[in-house]
Amino acid sequence: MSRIGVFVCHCGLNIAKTVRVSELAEFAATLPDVVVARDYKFMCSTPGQEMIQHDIKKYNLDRVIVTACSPLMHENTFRKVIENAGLNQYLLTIVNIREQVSWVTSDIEEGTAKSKALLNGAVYRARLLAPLTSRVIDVNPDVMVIGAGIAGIQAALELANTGKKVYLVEKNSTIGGHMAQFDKTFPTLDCSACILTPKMDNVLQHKNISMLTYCEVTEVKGYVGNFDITIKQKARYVDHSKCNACLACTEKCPGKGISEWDESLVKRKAIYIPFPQAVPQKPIIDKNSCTYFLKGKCRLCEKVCEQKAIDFEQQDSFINVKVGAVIVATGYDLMDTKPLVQYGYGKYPGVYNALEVERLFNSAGPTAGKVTQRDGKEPQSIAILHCIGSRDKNYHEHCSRVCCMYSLKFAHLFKEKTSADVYQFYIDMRAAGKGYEEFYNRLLEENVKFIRGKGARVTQSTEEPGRLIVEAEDTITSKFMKLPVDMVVLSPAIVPRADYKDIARLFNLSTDKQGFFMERHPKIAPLSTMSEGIFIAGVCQGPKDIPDTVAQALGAAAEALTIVVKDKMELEATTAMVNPASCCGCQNCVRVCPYGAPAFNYEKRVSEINEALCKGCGLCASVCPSSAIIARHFTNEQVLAEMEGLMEF
Amino acid sequence: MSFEPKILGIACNWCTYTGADLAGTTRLKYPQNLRVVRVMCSSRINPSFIFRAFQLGADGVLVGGCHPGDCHYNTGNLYARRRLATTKKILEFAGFEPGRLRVEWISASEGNKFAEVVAEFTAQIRNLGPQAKLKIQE
Amino acid sequence: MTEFKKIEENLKTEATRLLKEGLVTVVLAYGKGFDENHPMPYAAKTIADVENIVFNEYCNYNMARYLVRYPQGTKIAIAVKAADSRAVIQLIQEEKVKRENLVILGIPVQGMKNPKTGEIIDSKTTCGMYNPVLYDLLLGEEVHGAKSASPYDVLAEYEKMDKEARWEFWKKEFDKCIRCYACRKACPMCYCDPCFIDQSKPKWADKAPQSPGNMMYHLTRFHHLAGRCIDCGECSRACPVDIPLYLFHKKVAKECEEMFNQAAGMSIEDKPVLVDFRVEDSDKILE
Amino acid sequence: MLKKTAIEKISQLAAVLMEKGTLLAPVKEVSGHNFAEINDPQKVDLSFYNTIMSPKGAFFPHKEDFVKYKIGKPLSEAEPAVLNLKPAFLFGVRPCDVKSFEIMDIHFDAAGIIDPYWRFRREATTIFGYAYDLNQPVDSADFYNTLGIYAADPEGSDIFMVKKDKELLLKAITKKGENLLSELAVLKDGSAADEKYFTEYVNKGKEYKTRFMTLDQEAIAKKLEDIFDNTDFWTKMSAACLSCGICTFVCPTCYCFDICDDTLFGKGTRRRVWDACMFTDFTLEASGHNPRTQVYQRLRQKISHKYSYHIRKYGVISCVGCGRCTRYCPVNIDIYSIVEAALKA
Ligand SMILES: Cc1cc2nc3c(=O)[nH]c(=O)nc-3n(C[C@H](O)[C@H](O)[C@H](O)COP(=O)(O)OP(=O)(O)OC[C@H]3O[C@@H](n4cnc5c(N)ncnc54)[C@H](O)[C@@H]3O)c2cc1C
Ligand SMILES: Cc1cc2nc3c(=O)[nH]c(=O)nc-3n(C[C@H](O)[C@H](O)[C@H](O)COP(=O)(O)OP(=O)(O)OC[C@H]3O[C@@H](n4cnc5c(N)ncnc54)[C@H](O)[C@@H]3O)c2cc1C
Ligand code: SF4
Ligand code: SF4
Ligand code: SF4
Ligand code: SF4
Ligand code: SF4
Ligand code: SF4
Repeated sequence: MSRIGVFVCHCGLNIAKTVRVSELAEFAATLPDVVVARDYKFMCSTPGQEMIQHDIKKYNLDRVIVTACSPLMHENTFRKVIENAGLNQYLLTIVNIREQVSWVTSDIEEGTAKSKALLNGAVYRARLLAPLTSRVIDVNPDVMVIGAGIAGIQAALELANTGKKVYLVEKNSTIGGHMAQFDKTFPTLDCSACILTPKMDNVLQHKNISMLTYCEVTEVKGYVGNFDITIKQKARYVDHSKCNACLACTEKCPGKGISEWDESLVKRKAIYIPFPQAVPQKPIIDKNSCTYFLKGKCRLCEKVCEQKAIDFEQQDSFINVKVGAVIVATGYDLMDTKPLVQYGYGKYPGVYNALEVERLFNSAGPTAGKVTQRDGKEPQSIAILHCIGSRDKNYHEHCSRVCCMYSLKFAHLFKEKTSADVYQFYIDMRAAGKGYEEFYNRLLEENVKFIRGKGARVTQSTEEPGRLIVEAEDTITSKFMKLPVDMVVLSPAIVPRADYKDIARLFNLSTDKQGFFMERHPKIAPLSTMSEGIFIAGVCQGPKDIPDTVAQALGAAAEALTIVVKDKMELEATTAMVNPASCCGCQNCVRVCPYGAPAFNYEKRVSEINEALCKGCGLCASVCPSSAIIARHFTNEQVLAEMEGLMEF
Repeated sequence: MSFEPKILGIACNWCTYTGADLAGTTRLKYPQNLRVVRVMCSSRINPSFIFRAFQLGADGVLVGGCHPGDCHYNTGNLYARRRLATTKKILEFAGFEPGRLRVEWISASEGNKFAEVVAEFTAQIRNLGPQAKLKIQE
Repeated sequence: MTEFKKIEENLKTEATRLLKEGLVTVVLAYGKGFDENHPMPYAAKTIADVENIVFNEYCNYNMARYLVRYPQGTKIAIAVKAADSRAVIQLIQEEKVKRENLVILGIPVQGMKNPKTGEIIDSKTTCGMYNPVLYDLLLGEEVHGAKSASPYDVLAEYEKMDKEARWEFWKKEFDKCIRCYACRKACPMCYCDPCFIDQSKPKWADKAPQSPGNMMYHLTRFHHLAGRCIDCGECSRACPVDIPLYLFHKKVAKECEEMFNQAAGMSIEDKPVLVDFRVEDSDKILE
Repeated sequence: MLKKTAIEKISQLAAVLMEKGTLLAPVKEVSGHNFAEINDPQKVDLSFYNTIMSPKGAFFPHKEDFVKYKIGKPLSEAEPAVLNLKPAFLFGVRPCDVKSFEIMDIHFDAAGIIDPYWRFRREATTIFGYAYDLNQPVDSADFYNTLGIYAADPEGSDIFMVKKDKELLLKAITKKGENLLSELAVLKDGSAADEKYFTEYVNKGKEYKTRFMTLDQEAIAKKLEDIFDNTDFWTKMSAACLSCGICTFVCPTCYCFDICDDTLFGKGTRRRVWDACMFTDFTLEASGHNPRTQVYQRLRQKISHKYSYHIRKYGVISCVGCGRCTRYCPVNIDIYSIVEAALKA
């Protein structure tokens, strides 16, 4: 038996005009378990609130029903009112007779009748309400950033500057990401290294940043505020705590590997740093090209290293880190264009992909910034082909967004560095950014030839060996053309990292059709994800340029800060829980929950819901065949009872 | 007296319930036959809720959720769509009028749509007449 | 025609081998009942048990129903006919059993009979397939060329019934129900303990064998089986008052197939359709 | 007293009985015969082997409302259900089923507990027993001989009926039966030949053999006690059992029930509904604990209750061998075979 108090609000005439409020109160008094029912002009006013509190004490009420405006309006107000009178806030029920009754009818009979039905439903439901308490948890103040491209670097610095401890995890042996491979950046053509290197150094020096290069996340446990993350430190075979970066070892090393950093254009040593400005400046050994690892003999590096830093016995090790929030900034890969055989990439030496070209321009690159082809010659004519694999139903539907702009950048740099004729084959010129159209206009004046038509095929010239023929339809003149050139540059689609599925699984992220991580909402929550406490920034969310990447990184840092800035956080009280006695182990709940809150306990053979992850949507409760799930505040019994009450009159 | 249908509404908190509030705030008028239960997400709706509503004597049941893609919980309504569609097929094969169950996606800004749907559905149920098949005869 | 004796022989041989080699601890097959016409579901656990194994046209039972009774990790050999193999697949999908713990003994078979009526059940009350979908060993010749009617053909008559007549039909059928729950207990997919209908919190329906509770039980059960029922027909055969539950299940299966493009128990990679969605699902299904 | 009527004219007898009170008799349903309250005398159909459901429902209906009440109102305002105390006639009960009433009386009208619903119905009812048709083969599931019951036993009936070609002979066995028979003007008097036929039929009934085994009550009761912990045995016996409730629902001597409160719109009904020891939730305690979670435990309970505990407590086996549980078991579990196996275990 409960003791219910019903408080009917007139809201001035807002309600009273089309609902007979006193009749409603009288009706309420006749309902079972209702011990007091009153009406009053403004329930939300101080006297109204005091009346409720007074009655709670006087009548020893254990449930309160406020019959007034929408719960979206004043639920919180009245929750506080009853809480202050010593009742649990979840023992309140609001009956919405303003927005959903008095304001939508002009007939007082109708209005009164419907109000009675709604009130009756509330009484049925109120009887079954249970007090709920929200759990307060401690929040770990540290943040982890995954991926140290420009996005990760920027986010990490921003957070570290606020005084937060940041773990920056990078898969590569150096931080920097793609931006560090570039020579110049559009549209301002400022030197990439000039803006990025200081930031990389900053990361290295920052007392609040723990830089974890050559590392990968292997396990994520916990939830917002309390993630427990395991990181694998891959064996470097060089003890970085001893190494003083003299790099004597790299000179002596006879091993030969292919430089990933230089997009396989040149070779590197087996013990190496990817590029001269790499951070950290300390080498690693590539097991696959190291003579010792391959043949069992060599160890030259060990001999030359005065610091005794070489350690062939080193193993992968695991680091455990606890943080309150995570930013994922793992960037992108370029699409592999080899399967698009019509462009001859990998077959004709004269065909390059965009990142290779970036390296050609770079003064620290394989050609020291000179534009020479694989045969050592400077090209006399160059065709840049846009949209290779992008905006293409057969490969990737999306627009890679930056290709038009970097293709323009390439054209400019080719013009600057060579005397070649430069052709652009494009579908549409997309230059939607601040200063971008202006950059395009500038290129139009630089005597670059623009052909509006997608490059359809690249073949080898039969007349002039070594020369390439680009076939395309010029859609402006509607003419089919065959253009002989020395060099072809492909602008391949920007695609998610090859391992995006692993990251998505680890952090419970959704991905879009292409595999880019999905934001919670494209407009109003572009950096948060469906997993509370996990944020995304940079190209891992979708193709974008550096300015947008940096803006996102700063935003994500701010978002992460909103979590770790507090030392406690309150969890949702209206979460779901499993009654283990009723769980049949079907795992439906595990399959459907958007937040991965339920997990199957294989030992007990029942599901368990992690309240910290649950958002209280109730989906699991409706797919649970044996009604084992209690969706707090919206339990099956409560909903059924409310329905019964609503349908009685 | 003319037949006044009893219609049970089940609305998700974030879109349809808020949309219904907006209809009120903009003082739109619609028939008063609808009685709404608020749930957090349309996916909370267990098929048995629908069967039960008809057993309790609802002449019609109107389910409101966010538009697909806009669910506050991301994908709840996409599950709801499948589950409610199946519920409807079951009712239909049992020989029950499937038209007594209606599912509408109504966003928080669609107060108009809410009012229109309620008016339309009420008229439709009025046409169908009282629901006696599943209603528990006391 | 199916050679029942041959299959029985093969079942015995394989059961003996599997038990002898310790590959499984139990063989789920068919055993002697109190007379010839009443074979039983049977669990052979020792080589001595094997001699009780039988196989004849009355061995309808879907042995998949018993899988969940053994502790996880038990190595089980199971004899399956076409629909039964689909039940096994569905249970694997639902992670109630693991593929690696099963040795699936496939039985292609035609001409199974309902022991109560003597009527051939192929495709009328079952899924109409003759060959198991998934198996490790096949214990008989695959049935080829036998064109069975679509399992949904039996629905035509009911689909074209006028709504009121259909309501009357089902109402009468469900009114017969004595709530013995043999239907759910015979069903390989109804493994819940407790079942929703046994719940007291909430009490979804009354326990008396009368309309409201019967309706709630059956309509909800149809929903729980939607996209999961593999059309073995066991529920209907178990029912002591012969309610044609299979008709309803078939209809729901047909609708699910049309709406979601996936039939139950056909691939262990699938996910049950009602705990799944596709963004491109159409609102048309709600009309 | 022996009376008779042409089987063709059975509906006339039915009509008379309907005038006198409530008539419960077998009617043909799609899947077989069942006892039902007769509204149309033409519906009475004696061409059955045995009914699907036992006749226990005549005294112990599947659902029995006790009291109606309003939530929030004092108990004094509750309305107890009124029993309809019209005379009733339970027509066409096979001898094994007739025997079951006596066993059920122990639970509902003796043993210190009196269930008014059972007792009043029992008192108001005249039982027309009906011999099996000895010209038809016995069903392979039946084994009432084992329980000492024969196909044409008149014992326990008020009036006992046997078929003679196209006629039905009705013999009064009890005073109650005699009084009723004498009032039934639609019946003709039986001849001496009929008397002789009747007596011979009853005797011939002893030759009509169902399955049979010699069963010593004490021995089986003890044996079942001894093998209580023989989990292997019970697991084996129950390997096929689905744990549905069919066997108990069709059984004439199963009497478990559940008391439920069903409420709607503030009004409640307290009622009794059949329950079954084979149901998973049968022994579920409010705490969530369930002492019988395994199928073998439930099957063991069912068998032991009938063939051991019942003997120990009341001196009689709680089974009449009607064969229903075996016949309707969806997986052909046979109680007779289990008892046989238990004796050998
Ligand atoms: C050819 C080309 C030219 C471009 N030129 C310009 C330009 O001129 N101007 C401009 O604004 N934009 C340009 N862009 C776009 C620019 O590259 C991106 O906007 C920017 O680099 C995105 O930075 P990011 O940090 O998101 O990703 P990335 O630079 O890809 O960085 C991601 C980092 O994460 C690391 N990582 C990946 N996976 C893991 C993992 N599992 N664990 C740990 N670490 C991981 C990677 O190793 C990498 O260091 C160009 C793009 C291309 C393809
Ligand atoms: C026709 C049109 C359609 C669009 N449709 C879409 C769309 O469908 N989707 C989409 O993503 N984007 C769309 N956009 C873009 C979108 O409008 C903008 O991205 C977005 O509104 C920018 O928000 P804001 O807050 O920066 O600026 P605003 O919305 O302009 O807000 C600025 C606010 O600052 C106030 N303000 C200005 N000066 C002062 C001052 N001195 N002191 C105090 N307050 C001041 C203004 O009054 C205003 O309230 C559309 C734009 C246009 C023109
Ligand atoms: S859906 Fe329900 S029964 Fe299934 S695993 Fe989850 S809690 Fe258990
Ligand atoms: S209520 Fe929603 S968020 Fe919570 S566990 Fe269930 S499905 Fe997940
Ligand atoms: S519902 Fe019936 S036909 Fe379907 S799987 Fe279950 S027992 Fe077989
Ligand atoms: S009806 Fe539903 S809850 Fe009951 S056993 Fe079947 S699937 Fe489980
Ligand atoms: S088996 Fe038949 S009688 Fe028993 S519960 Fe199922 S439908 Fe009802
Ligand atoms: S013995 Fe047969 S009828 Fe009885 S519970 Fe087991 S399966 Fe059901």
